[in-house]
This record gives sequence, C-alpha cells and structure tokens, in this order.
Amino acid sequence: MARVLMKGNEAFGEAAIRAGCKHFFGYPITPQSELPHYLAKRLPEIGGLYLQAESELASINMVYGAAAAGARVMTSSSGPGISLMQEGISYIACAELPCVVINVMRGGPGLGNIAPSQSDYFQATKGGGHGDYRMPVLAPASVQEIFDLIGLAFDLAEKYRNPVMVASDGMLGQVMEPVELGPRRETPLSPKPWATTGTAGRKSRNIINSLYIEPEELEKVNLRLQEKYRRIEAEEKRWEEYHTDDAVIVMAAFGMVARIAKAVVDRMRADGIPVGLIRPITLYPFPDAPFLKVLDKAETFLVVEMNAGQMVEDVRLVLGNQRPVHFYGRTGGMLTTVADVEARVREIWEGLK
Amino acid sequence: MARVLMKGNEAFGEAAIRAGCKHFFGYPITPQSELPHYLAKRLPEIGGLYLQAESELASINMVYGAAAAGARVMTSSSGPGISLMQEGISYIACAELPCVVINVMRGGPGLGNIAPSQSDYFQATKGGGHGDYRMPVLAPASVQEIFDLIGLAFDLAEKYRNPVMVASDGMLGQVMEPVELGPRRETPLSPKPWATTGTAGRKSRNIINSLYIEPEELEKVNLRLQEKYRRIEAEEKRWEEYHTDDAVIVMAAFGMVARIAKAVVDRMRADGIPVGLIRPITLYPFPDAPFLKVLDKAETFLVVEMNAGQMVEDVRLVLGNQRPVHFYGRTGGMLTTVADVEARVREIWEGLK
Amino acid sequence: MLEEVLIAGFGGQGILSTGMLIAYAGMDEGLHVSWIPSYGPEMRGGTANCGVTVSDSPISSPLVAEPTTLIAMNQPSLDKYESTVKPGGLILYNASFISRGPERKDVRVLGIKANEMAEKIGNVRFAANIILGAFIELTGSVSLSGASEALKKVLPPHRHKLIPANQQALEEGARFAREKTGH
Amino acid sequence: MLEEVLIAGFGGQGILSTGMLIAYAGMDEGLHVSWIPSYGPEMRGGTANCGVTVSDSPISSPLVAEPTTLIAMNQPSLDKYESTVKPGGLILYNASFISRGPERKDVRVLGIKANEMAEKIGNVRFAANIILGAFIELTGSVSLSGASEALKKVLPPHRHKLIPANQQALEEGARFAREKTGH
Amino acid sequence: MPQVIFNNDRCKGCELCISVCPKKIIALSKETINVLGFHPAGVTDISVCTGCSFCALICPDLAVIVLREEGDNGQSVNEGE
Amino acid sequence: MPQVIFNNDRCKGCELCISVCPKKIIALSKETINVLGFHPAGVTDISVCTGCSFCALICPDLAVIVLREEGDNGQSVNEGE
Amino acid sequence: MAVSWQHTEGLTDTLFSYCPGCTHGIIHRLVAESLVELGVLERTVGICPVGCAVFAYNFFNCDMIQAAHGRAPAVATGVKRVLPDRVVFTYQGDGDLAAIGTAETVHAAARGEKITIIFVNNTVYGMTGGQMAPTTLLGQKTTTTPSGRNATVAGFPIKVAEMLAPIDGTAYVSRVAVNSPKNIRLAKKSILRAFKTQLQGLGLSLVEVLSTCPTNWGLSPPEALRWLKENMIPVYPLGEFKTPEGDT
Amino acid sequence: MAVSWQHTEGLTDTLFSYCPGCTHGIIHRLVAESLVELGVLERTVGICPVGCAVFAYNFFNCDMIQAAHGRAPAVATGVKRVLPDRVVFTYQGDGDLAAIGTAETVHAAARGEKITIIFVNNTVYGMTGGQMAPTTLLGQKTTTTPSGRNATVAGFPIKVAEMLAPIDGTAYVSRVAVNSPKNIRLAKKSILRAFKTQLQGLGLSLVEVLSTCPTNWGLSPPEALRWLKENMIPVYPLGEFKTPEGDT
Ligand SMILES: Cc1ncc(C[n+]2csc(CCOP(=O)(O)OP(=O)(O)O)c2C)c(N)n1
Ligand SMILES: Cc1ncc(C[n+]2csc(CCOP(=O)(O)OP(=O)(O)O)c2C)c(N)n1
Ligand code: SF4
Ligand code: SF4
Ligand code: SF4
Ligand code: SF4
Ligand code: SF4
Ligand code: SF4
Ligand SMILES: [Mg+2]
Ligand SMILES: [Mg+2]
Repeated sequence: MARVLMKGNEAFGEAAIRAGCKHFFGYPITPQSELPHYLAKRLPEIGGLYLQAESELASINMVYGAAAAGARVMTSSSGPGISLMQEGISYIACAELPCVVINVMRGGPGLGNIAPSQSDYFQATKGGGHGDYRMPVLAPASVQEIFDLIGLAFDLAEKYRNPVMVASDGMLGQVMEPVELGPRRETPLSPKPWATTGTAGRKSRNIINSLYIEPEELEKVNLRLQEKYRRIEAEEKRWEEYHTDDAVIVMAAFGMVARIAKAVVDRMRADGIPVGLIRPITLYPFPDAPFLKVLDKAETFLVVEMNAGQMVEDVRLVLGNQRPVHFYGRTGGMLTTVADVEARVREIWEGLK
Repeated sequence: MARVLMKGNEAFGEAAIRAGCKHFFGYPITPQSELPHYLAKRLPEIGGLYLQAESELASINMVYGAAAAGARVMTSSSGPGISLMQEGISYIACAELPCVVINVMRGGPGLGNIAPSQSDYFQATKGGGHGDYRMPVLAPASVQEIFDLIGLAFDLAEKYRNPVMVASDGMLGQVMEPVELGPRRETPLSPKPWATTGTAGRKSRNIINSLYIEPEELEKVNLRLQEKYRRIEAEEKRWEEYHTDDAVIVMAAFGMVARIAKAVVDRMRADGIPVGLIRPITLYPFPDAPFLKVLDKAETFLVVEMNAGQMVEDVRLVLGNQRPVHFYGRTGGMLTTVADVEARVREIWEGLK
Repeated sequence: MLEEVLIAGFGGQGILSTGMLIAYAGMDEGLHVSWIPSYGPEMRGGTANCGVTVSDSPISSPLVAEPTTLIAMNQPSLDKYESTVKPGGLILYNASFISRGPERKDVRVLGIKANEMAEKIGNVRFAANIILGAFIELTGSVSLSGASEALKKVLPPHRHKLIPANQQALEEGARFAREKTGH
Repeated sequence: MLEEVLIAGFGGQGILSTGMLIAYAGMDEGLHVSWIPSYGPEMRGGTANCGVTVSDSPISSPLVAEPTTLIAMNQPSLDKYESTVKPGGLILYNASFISRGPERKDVRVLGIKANEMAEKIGNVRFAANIILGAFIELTGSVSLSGASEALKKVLPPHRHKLIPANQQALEEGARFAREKTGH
Repeated sequence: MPQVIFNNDRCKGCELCISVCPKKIIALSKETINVLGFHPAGVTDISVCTGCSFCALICPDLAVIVLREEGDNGQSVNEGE
Repeated sequence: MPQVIFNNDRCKGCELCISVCPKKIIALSKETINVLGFHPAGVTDISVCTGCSFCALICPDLAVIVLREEGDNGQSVNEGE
Repeated sequence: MAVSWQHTEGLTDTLFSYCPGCTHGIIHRLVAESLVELGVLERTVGICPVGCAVFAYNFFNCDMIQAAHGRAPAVATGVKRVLPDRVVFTYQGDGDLAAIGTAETVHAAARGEKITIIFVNNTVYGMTGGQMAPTTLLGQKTTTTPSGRNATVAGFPIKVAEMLAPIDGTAYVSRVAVNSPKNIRLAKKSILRAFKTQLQGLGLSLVEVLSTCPTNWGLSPPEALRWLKENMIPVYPLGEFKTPEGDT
Repeated sequence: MAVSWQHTEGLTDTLFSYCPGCTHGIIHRLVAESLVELGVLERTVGICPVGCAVFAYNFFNCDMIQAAHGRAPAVATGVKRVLPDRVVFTYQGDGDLAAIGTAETVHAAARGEKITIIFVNNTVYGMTGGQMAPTTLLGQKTTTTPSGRNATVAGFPIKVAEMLAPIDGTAYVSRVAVNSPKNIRLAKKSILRAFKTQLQGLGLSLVEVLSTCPTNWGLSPPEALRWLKENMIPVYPLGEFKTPEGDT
C-alpha cells in the first residue's frame, strides 16, 4: 500500500472520499481550511460536489437537506463555526439524519485564536444545542487514525441515523504524517428508504421532520432517541489502553494530547514508575470500562487535556469518589509538553509514596 | 405593596425594567413572545428601547454591542433561538460583557414543540458554545421569584462582567400568578469605566475584544476567566431546602418542577415518610453543600426533571457513588405530575425497607 | 380547598378572560391562584382553553390535567376533556352549542343554554359569564362579588361600560344553577 | 534517534518545502516523521516557519518547541528562536541575511552565505536547499539521496526541471559543511 | 345549470366565498354547526348561479366544488377583481 | 523643492510608491534590510520631484511623508490615475 | 358536466391547520395544482418553513422536509445539489424568508439555485402571534409595534421581489396576490411559470404572494382581503420583476 | 514647508499587520483622516470584523469593538441605539459583510441605522487563505475555486452597493477604489460624505471600497492594482449609487 505524507486536514477530506462521501458543504475557517481546499479540488474530480456555503448556518442546513435526500454528506469547521451549527445539529439529531461534522478545535472562547485546543469537549459531548440529544464524538490521534475514524463516523451515522462529530485539534489538522492509504471503499452505501427523493416508485410519502406538536408524540420521539443513545452507549465505546494493566497512576487523554501522554508513560516506565494511559477514542459514548477495569491496581488518575478540564467530569462520573482524579491542562493554544506532564506525574507519584 | 396577577413572561419584562434595564433586543419565539410584546409596549414608556432583531444571531450581537456601550441589556428566546446565540454568548463571555439572556425552555430537540421543558440544562450550564466559559444560570420557580432573580441576574452580570442566563420553562412563562411588586430600583447602576463610549474625557482607548492571537495571552485570559468562575462557584451558589433535615429520601428539582416535588414532599410527610427536597436556584454554580449536608440521614436521592436526565449528572458529580441517585423525568413537554413523582418516591421507599 | 378548573371552547368565546375572572377573584380573597392558557398553534384551529387553580395552599403545578370542574363551551371541548374530570367533580357545558351532553355518571353535570340566556341580556358575548355564575354558585370556590369586582381588571377600559351587563350575566347564571340543582 | 528541526524565515524562502524534503526523506527511510507549519495570520507579517521531527520511535508531539536543530533564514527568526535550541544542538543560519550571528556557546553553529552560493548555481531560490544540504551533512538524520529523491514529491510538476539544480544545491551545502567543520 | 357543492366538513365559515360571489347567493347556515364548530356556507339560490367558480377559487379550505356544462368557462380571467 | 521622507522602519518594500511616481524616482534600496526584513524604498533623485504626493497617497503603511512649499498643491485630484 | 374546480391530487385530504379565511390555503392549492399540471408531483421535494406553514408537510402530497426557521433555501440547496433532476421548492413566510433567512435567500439567489421559492408575505409573524415582520407596513400595528411601525425605531419594509430581481442568479421573480378571483388566476400563472423556469434549469425562481392574516390583523377574512388590496398592493406592487426573457 | 501627507492622529503608531502592498492600509488611513477632519474621533466607536482587518482595534485611535464574523452591523446597532450621539462605524470585508453577515447588513440598512459601513471588497477571503468570496469574479481562481469560479456550481458575484442602494433606510451608498492616487482622493471624499450622512442622522451610509489582496491573488502589489482596475472595476463600477439628495 502506498505510504504518503499527508496533512491532517487533507486526510479528513481524502478519508471522506474513500468512505463514499461525495457531498461537502462548508465555510472556511482556520485551522481547518486545507480541508475545503482539498475537497474543492478533489470532489469535482470524482464527480462529487464541493459547495462553499455563505455561513456555517447555511452549511449545516445544506447538510440537513443533502442528508434528507439520501447523500453521504459532511461539513467541517472550528469552534465559532461549530457554535453556529448548534441549532442545525439539534434538528439533524431529532430528524435522525446521518451526517458527519468535523471540528478542528481552536482556542476559545470567543474569537480566541487559531492555536490547537480541545475546549469544545462539552459542546460536542453534552449537546451544545437545545434538547436532549447526543451524537457520537470520535477523536483521532494521528493522521493515519483519521482514515479509520472518518470511515467509522459515516458508518455510525448511517447505522444509527444520527449526526456524528469527529473532534480534532488544530495541531492534528495541520500536521503532515505518513499514512498508508487503503483502497477506496467499494461497498454500496446502505439503502435509505426514508430519504426524501420524490415519491416515484414508492407507495407513501417520506417526510423529514423534527416537529411534534403533541407532547405525547414528542416524548415518544425522545424515548426512541434515548433508547438509541443507550444502544450507542452499549455498543460503540472505543478506547485504547496503554500499559494500564499494572499502572498505579493512570492517565486519561484524547487526541494528540494522548500521544504526549504516551511519551510520558514511556519515560516513567523507563524509570520504573508504573504509569498507564487510557485514550478514549469515542468521547461520547464515554468509555467507562477501561477505568473500572484498572481499579484494583490504579491508585490515582490524571486527566490531561488542552482545556480547563472538561473530560475530567466524565472521568469523575465513571469513578465516583473511588479514586482521586487529578487534572493537568493548558488553554488558549498553549501546549501540554511531555516535560510538563511528566513533572505533574512525578509530583503525584511522590504524593503516593 | 400592590398585589397583581402577572404572567411569567410579562414578569420577566417588568422585572428587567425594575432592575434598570432599558434596552432589549430580541426575536419572537413561542413560548416567550409575551415578553417582547410587553417590553415593546413598556420600554418606550420609560424612555427605553425595544428593538426586534432580524434573528437571534442579530439579537445576541446587538446585546454584545449595547453591553459594550455600557447599557444594562437583555435578550430572551427559547431552545432553537438560544442555540443560535451560542457563538455570541461565547464571545460575550470572553469579552467579559455583562448581560442577561432568558431561555423560556420548550420541547426539543430540533423544532420539537412549544410545550414546557427543561432540556436545555446542559447547554446552559456546561457551555453550549465553544471554549472554556461558564455563565451563572438562575432558575426561578414562580412568577414572584422571577422578580428576585432577574434583579440578581443583572447584579451578577455586572459584578462578574459575565453573561447570566435565566432559565425558565414554558409553563412559568405562560402562567399568571399573584406577585407583589417592590419599588423600582433607584440605585445608580455600577460605573463601567471599560465601556466603549468614545474616548472623550478619558486618557486611553477602550477596546472590547475576544481575540488573543498569542497562545500565552489567550491562556492568561482563560486563567483569569477560570479564576472568576471559581469565585462564582465559591460565592454565588443558591438553593432552597425543603424538609431536608431528617429526610431519608432527598429529591432534587429546579424551576416549576420543584413545586411539584414540594407537593410530593408534603404528601409523603402526611404519610410519615421522611422525604425532602433540594431546589437548586443556581444551576451553575451548582449547589453542592445542601447535598453533602444531608448525607448522614439521606439514604437515597431522586432527581426529577422535565428532560432525559441532565441535572442528574451534576448531582452525581457531587455525590460520587456515596448514595444511589435515581432519576424521574418526562420529555417533549409531557408534565411530571404530583401523582407520578409520588409513585416513584413510594417505589424507592419500598426498596429501602 | 383546591379547585382546578379547565375552561375550553372556541377562540372568541371569552374563555381566557373568564378564567382570569376566577383567578382575580381568588387572589383578592387571599387565596393562592394560578391561570395558564393553552398556547401555540392550536390557536390556529380556533380553539382556546385555560386552566385556573384556586387553593388555600401554595400551588404546585398550574397545569390542570385532571380538573375538578370542566367548563366546556363547545362540543369538541366536551368530547376531548370529559374523561379527564376528577370523580366527584363538576361539568358545566354550554348547551347552546352542545347537543351531545356528557356521559359520565360519577360527576355533577349541568348544561346551560347560555347563548340564549346571554342574548336576552343583550349579547351572546355574555354567555361565558353566565356559566361562570353557575360555576361560582355550585362550587363556592370564589365569591360572586369577587368575580364582579374582577371585571374591572380583566375587561379593557373601553369595555367597562359593559360591566353591569356582565354582572347581570353572572347573577343569572348563579340563579339558574341554584334553581336547576336546588343548591 | 530524535531530530527536531525548526526552520524559520520569510515567506517565499522555501521554508515549508525544505521542511517537507526532510520529512519525505525520513519517511522513505522508514523513520517516523512529522511536519507542521506555523499557521494563521502570522503569515500576514511575511514570516513562515515549520517544525520537522524525524525519529526512530513514534512521535508524541509534532510541535517543535525545543529544536535539536534551528535553521534560521533571517535575522528575526534567529533572534526569536536562538534561545529555544536544545543544548548540544545545532544552529544553521543564512549569513546572507543575518549579520548578527548566534551567541549561544552550548550549541554547534554554522553560518552560510546561502544566497551568494545559490546565485552561483543560478537562482537565490536554491538558498534553502544549500542549508538543507549542510543540515544533512551535519546531523545525518536523513540521507542526501533521500532528500534528492523527495524533490520529485515536493516540487510541483512544472518545477521538476529544476530538480538537478536543487540537487546541486544540496550537495554544495553538504560539501560546504564538510569543509567548514571538518566533519 | 351549474352545480356548486360545499363540503360542509371542511368549511370554516370564513365568508370569503360569500364576499366574492357576484350573485350574492352564498350564505352561512346559521342553524348548522359542523364538526369543526363553524356555521358552514351554502348556496341559497342556485338558479342564478353563473358557474363563475369564484367561490371555489377563493375558498382557502377546498370546501367548494363547482360543476358546470362543458364549454362553459364561466367568467374570464380578467373578471372577478 | 519638495521633501519626501521615507520612514524606513515602516516600509514593507511593496513598490506601490514606485509604481505611481510620475517621475520614476523611487527605488528599493537593495543593500539595506530594515527591521521588518524588507528592502525599504527611497528617492533616487529628489531634484525632479514634483511634490505630487502620489507616493504618500498610495503608501499603505504610512511610510511616506511629503513636504512641499505652501500653496503648492502638487497635481490635482483628477490626475494620478 | 365538467368539474371545473376540484380537489387536486397535489394535496392530501388533511384539513389545513390555518385559521378560517387565511389565504395560505389558497396558495397551497395553487402550488399543488401547478405541480400536478406539470406532471412533476412524484419527483418533487418540498421544504416547509417555520411559520404557520410549518405543517405543510401534512398537506402537500409529495415528499416533504421541515426546515429550521429561515434555512429552507439552504436545505433546498442541499436537496437539489444531491438530486438535480428533482423539482425542489420552498414555501416560506416573510419572517422566515426576509428576516432570519435573509442570508440564505440572497445566497440561494446569487448561486442561481435551480429551486422555486413560494414567498408568502402577510406583513406579520402569523404563527407566533402577530409580531412585526420585515414586511410590516409603516404605521401598521402589531404586537411588537403597538403604536404602529415607526421607521425611526423599527426601520422600513423590505421589498423582497425588488431586492432579489437584480441579483444575477435569479431567473424569474414576480409578485402576485390572492385577494380576488382574478388575482388568484394570475398568481397561478405566475407559480406555474416559476416551476417551468426551474424545469428549464434557468436559475432561481421566486413568487412573492401577498396573503392575509385575518387573525393577527384583527379583521374578518373578507375585510382582510380588502386591507390587502388597499394597503399592501400600493407598497408591494404586483408584477413580474424578472423573467427569463429579461427584466420587465 | 507644509506637510501635505502626514501620519494622522486618527491612527495609532502601531504597524499595520497587513501584507506588503495590501490596500487595507490605505483605507484605514482614509477612514481615520475623515474622523479627524470631522472632529469626531473622540466620540467615535469603531467595530472591526473577522477578516484581515480583525486587528483594526490596534490601529484606529478610538474606542473599538471586535465583533463576531459578519455581525458587525448588529453590534454597531447595539452601540448606536445606546449611544445615539456617538459616531459608529464598521469596517468589514466581503466575506464578513456579504457572506455570513448578509442578514445583518441588509437589516441594518432596512432599519436605517445611523451608522457608517466601510466595506472592503477584495474578492477573496484574505485572512483564511484566499478562498472564494461572494464577490469573487467569474473565472477567478481561488483556493476553493481551483479551476476558476464557475457560476453553475458557485454562483454569481454579489454587487453589494447595487443591492443595498434601493433599500429604504440607506441614505448614502457608493463604490470607490484605492488603486490610484486619483481614486484614493475620490475614495476619501466619499468616506467623508458617508460620515457626514451619519452625523446628519439621515440613515445608513455605506462605502464599498475595491481593494487588493496581492498575497492571495498571487500578484505583486503593483500588479494587484492593475488587476483591480482591469478586472474588478468593469464588474463593480465606481460611483455614488444613492445620495441623501436622491439616487444617482
Ligand atoms: C430559530 C427560531 N426562531 C424563532 C422561532 C419562532 N418562530 C416560529 S414561526 C416564526 C415567524 C413566522 O412568521 P412568518 O415567517 O412570517 O410566517 P407566517 O406564520 O406569517 O406564515 C417565528 C419567529 C423559531 N421557531 N425558531
Ligand atoms: C463564525 C466564523 N466563521 C469563519 C471564520 C473564519 N474566518 C475568519 S476571517 C474570514 C473571512 C475573511 O474574509 P473577508 O471578510 O473578505 O476579509 P479579508 O480578510 O478579505 O479582508 C473567515 C471565513 C470565523 N472566524 N468565524
Ligand atoms: S359559481 Fe359564482 S355565482 Fe355560483 S355560487 Fe360560486 S361564486 Fe356564486
Ligand atoms: S370560503 Fe370555503 S371555508 Fe370559507 S365559508 Fe366559503 S366554503 Fe366555507
Ligand atoms: S511626490 Fe510625486 S514625484 Fe515626488 S517622489 Fe512622490 S510620487 Fe514621485
Ligand atoms: S508604498 Fe510605502 S511600504 Fe510600499 S514600498 Fe513605498 S514606502 Fe515602502
Ligand atoms: S395566524 Fe395568520 S397566517 Fe397564521 S394561519 Fe392564522 S390567519 Fe393564517
Ligand atoms: S491576505 Fe490579502 S487582504 Fe489580507 S493582509 Fe494580506 S494582502 Fe491584505
Ligand atoms: Mg408572515
Ligand atoms: Mg475579502
């Protein structure tokens, strides 16, 4: 298989194409602009459509329309633009349309800056829009993994008829790394008998809708959605464990930060200190199993994030007060470095002794 | 003092006027429309301004401008409209401008319906917009309390230079109840030396901004914001306790639902079953103290919400796994009734024996 | 005392303001009261309803799911809500519009040809108040004088000249109920 | 082996593509590599820089905060990043643009009048590759032939005719470094 | 003679048909109340009906159907203002 | 004679002044590199300068000031296209 | 005997949710008849707005999508770009199209999306209780302009057809009214023409339809027709503002 | 000797963050000079956009607010309604004003907000790397129209001045360019006029300024001036489209 050097943002685009996505609607924003640039070039080559919308609001609603029409469709943005999509995402969740939304996170809040960040975790996982909805959130940690997770994202989206977010940080969007490109997916896309494509050849009308004026009906919809979320929680948790078996200190980190944490694990283990790492690959559903599994050895946990401590709430929800949960994070695009995390781990280790 | 019958939505408006708010920007949406109707009439009478914006996006950004110019300013909407404000709220939080945003919650997700709901709890308390920001969220439970909390909302907004949300449900917006009207606030509003009012009479320029292109700077801003949030958490938690002293089962509920829970407490106590209620008045910062205080007697907790279980996460974060936390909720505008909650409490009580 | 009234009918029949009269009267008598309308696009269909609660203790939920009294001003409203009334409760209905009366046996029932009675006073508009008078007579949850007083607050100023006629309607309704039920 | 290179200078000096040459060469030699540009409105000021990591184990963070090698193509870049270089590391700078050389004593330092050398080959554009040649010579982190090969991938097709000249630049740079340092 | 059929169950008693009928032969039936709670419209004197179909054209609720002789197109487009 | 003062530290060497000077008397100094890293612009032969101020008008970076005799308004608005 | 006016198969049997005498119902019928006459009903996808027509998915007898408030043109764009051979239309009120949806409208127009927009101008936000719309007339009383719309505070009415006609990308732009049998017939012609423009792939077609809101205007339905004629048409003149053959 | 062209006190000493030869700098100077000449600098509040001019708060020597992308007219509305006697202006790019901010722009215009909009049309999204803007010319290559803007896919350029001039509520609408000394002088006059219109309380004033983006156009700054003249002006003709005295 070809090994090529590829930028994260371009990988999102190429991975989508390989996953059978032929329609992209988006609005430029740093640090994800290479993604639209790439697709503006590539999609027409394969008979697909790149359309630059007038705003993120328009993008997400074009996605709504395209998904309703049965297409595999994607959009992408960063912090401020994703905020503008919240109403649309809530609609898509309620209308149960499959689509993929990429957030290449940057420093917030407000205009913030364009440096890497992970501070949209809550927005992604708890529902930044109104109402009781959830969407799977996948967090790749390397350009190679982007290919795996974009494919998975589309599959989950269609399996569950739900929007799926892929959350990256600006660093992963910008970095070039070697990737092995698998073959383009040839499997036919799943049939969508519910799509609004015109009634021709069908007995009944299809309607895509999120309005249920009668509370009884809307509650039924919500119960169905909640049942779906429980199914997603039961079946779709994904994570990576790194030296957690005998770890006394277990770190938790996602995305690029997890790679830094891994380097810290290696360094500590080189010094004989039993440190491990749990890397949630799905941020929602949040993987609880690996945390519960390590409880016989693990004495303490350290969550490392590029934000003010958001995933730490999910870790605490899993662990209750069975173990202390520490946090180390940097914000505003400041980077967690191996040295800094290591120092924090050593400090915790000293405290344990 | 005059006792008058007043609609919740009108009370929001009158309370704002009494709190010295003279500027309102908004866009109509059910079930809060009586609020703009009321202010469209009343504000011009007191020399204030009601301006109907072209959208919620415009509303929140007009609020941003008006707050930057030093005004006490408010907007109001419901679910879908509040989702559209998420980018703006994130900007306001980062630029540290005081303002009040009212969400008269309706059934979601998507267009949902216009029946009462509490399903925007996560969006309000965890930050539906991008980046690490928080805003105080106040939840009145009666038309009378709207007056208290709107005043408090403006005070907190200016004290902390932060947006403050008042979260109600459609039922409270629509109901008419007797209220006692206090005098209109005569205290001068706090000075705002930072406001962009033109440099005349000032040595230096004022700038309202949320862009900090250097990560070092943006991190400083975030640290300052986080420090402020810790202060808010230390100083501004508010709640009501109802028969919690000797309660074995402690319920938690906010807004109108808390009144239903109270009725359940009364009914249970009439039967000699020791049930109590904690009513968070601030949803953020979430009041942990009353929960921790009751732990010697309380054996189990029941959270009642008009959503799929959102505040329940905050209760679990407080309690860890020290006690079971049950949940009872209805969605889509279906109402939690006294009878249903009572049944659930009895069931839990049976389980305890 | 807990009286939960559901008033339902066409828009334009004075449903909402009739409910307010009860609420105001209750408030002025020092009771806890609440009033809540149905809202939203149901209005489009031309129907309107509201729930009024009058109680001597604080009101937990203002929504009236199981009324102690149903005042039905048209057939669809009666059909829709008849079954929700609490056993032992009361159903008042406008017999001018409703040919098929309620079937429940476990509630008190009174049909009033309110339109005809109202026309006698001078205008069908007073129909709702005739039924309100009957409600007050039969439940005693608020006083007739309280409701009469409340007219000033509920009617817009340009309708204040109609207050005497409205008061007459209340009294006619009360009298009718008294006579009809030997109350 | 872990080589973390920071390349910084003006936009238009070939900063980004020089970095890519290292990354491609490393990749083809089976090493772990990453390349990351600075991005955003700093571009507006006309500066550009990128970080390249070449390693025999997986790369944790692609950002190069403490480079083992700094390649500074102009004075502001040298001034800004000199202090970040790891002790024992290497600073290569384009002496055609930089009059005030580095002051660090704990790193290896080599100034190259790359523009002049490049002009001899035919175009100042080759300056960055001259310095790249020196880098390869002095660190051995990738091979000269690997970088030469990589030119095909990094240069757009319409510039492929310049590959020989670029290769010459790499070699000149390597030779210069060899001679200058007795490497 | 044209036939004008009112679908009582759809009529909302809005009187738009009444307002456009050139012959003023439509009225609400004050006695009847339909399922929707409205007094439905009906023709009082079909004998003068021109078959112009204005009533059907303006009815917002698809409650009117006009049947007329083949070839008779009622009034022309430019009428009925 | 007019004076044309270039602020070297602000100049970005964009050559816009060069492109509009009717006398073609502005050039970048190939030898100097300013703090910003650019070759700054300067006048080669002030003696033929008309004081038209086109250079200052077009300079996007406020790097040029033109001083001229009172009353001399340089070229008129309609010139300098 | 021939049935001259008949229930069209372009509509379902479901009773309209509109208030008595609201002309939304007439417009629905004209759109549905047009789709049937053009023989495209079963390859049509309609988009309903948020507004009183939010329930239009219950009425149009074709595949339907309910869109977020103001975003129908973006949703329609998504559909049409995926299914270029389908007929795609949006049905939007003045709040939906000319307030919150301004950007989506203008840009669908500028892109020349091959869709048809039925734009129902009734000068108010009907569904939410009669608030001021961008199209509210100066001096008109609404629930949010209780003393009448005052331009100094609340600005001027927006003339949508006039604003969109000059935009490259629109192919057919007209304004019609449904206040009289004659105007209804003309409206039908215009709507047909709009859909034909779409079928010919010429660009965006938009028909602005002046419509009544008796409920929020506080008028009887016949009075509302008169009010439309006397107050709206002078401000919003009827006619074709752009045709594929050239501006008129 | 008289200083004929001088650093204005309307600008700070901070070096512009713009690329070499980018004409944003010229426009800044003209706006600043106008505020000084009108004597209103210290009662002015400026709103910067998201775009290359996002840092304008560092440059204009008055109180400044940084607004969310496209929302500057809404922010300006908030300021002006609270402080009606201040001078309020926005400075916005074509992406900011004519794409994401379309609704805010049209509605500030329709409301006749007494603000001044300086609209910088450089046919691309400068700051984010040269993507297509609503104003990108047909055939123009950008990073998101790599084979040139094709109307069938990406639509037609939007002519902002022409679109806004007919809207009731705008009082002064013009288009100028800063590609030559002569045009710069005319631009200055127009900007002055726009601010005067605001001071007279007549309604919204907007000056569309054709500007260059040498970086993303891939041209040298002098080439960029020429490109502007030869390619932009024919599509975006200069002139006053509306004046307080009447449309021109
Ligand atoms: C984001 C959002 N904002 C506001 C609303 C509330 N809302 C529903 S319909 C409507 C306006 C409807 O007016 P119009 O578009 O003119 O349609 P009409 O009802 O008059 O036909 C509004 C503001 C909403 N549903 N979503
Ligand atoms: C909500 C949001 N979407 C997108 C962006 C990214 N963004 C920043 S500037 C810009 C466009 C700038 O173009 P323009 O307005 O033409 O200004 P110019 O840089 O050309 O002067 C965009 C899309 C953002 N910051 N916020
Ligand atoms: S067809 Fe014409 S004349 Fe006959 S009832 Fe209808 S409107 Fe009247
Ligand atoms: S127009 Fe139709 S709905 Fe209205 S009264 Fe006539 S038949 Fe009935
Ligand atoms: S003032 Fe005129 S002639 Fe003199 S240098 Fe400047 S542009 Fe040239
Ligand atoms: S126009 Fe200004 S910045 Fe450009 S070269 Fe001339 S002096 Fe320098
Ligand atoms: S509210 Fe107005 S627009 Fe809506 S259905 Fe009723 S009359 Fe029609
Ligand atoms: S990117 Fe373009 S618009 Fe932005 S500063 Fe550079 S030249 Fe100017
Ligand atoms: Mg409307
Ligand atoms: Mg631009």
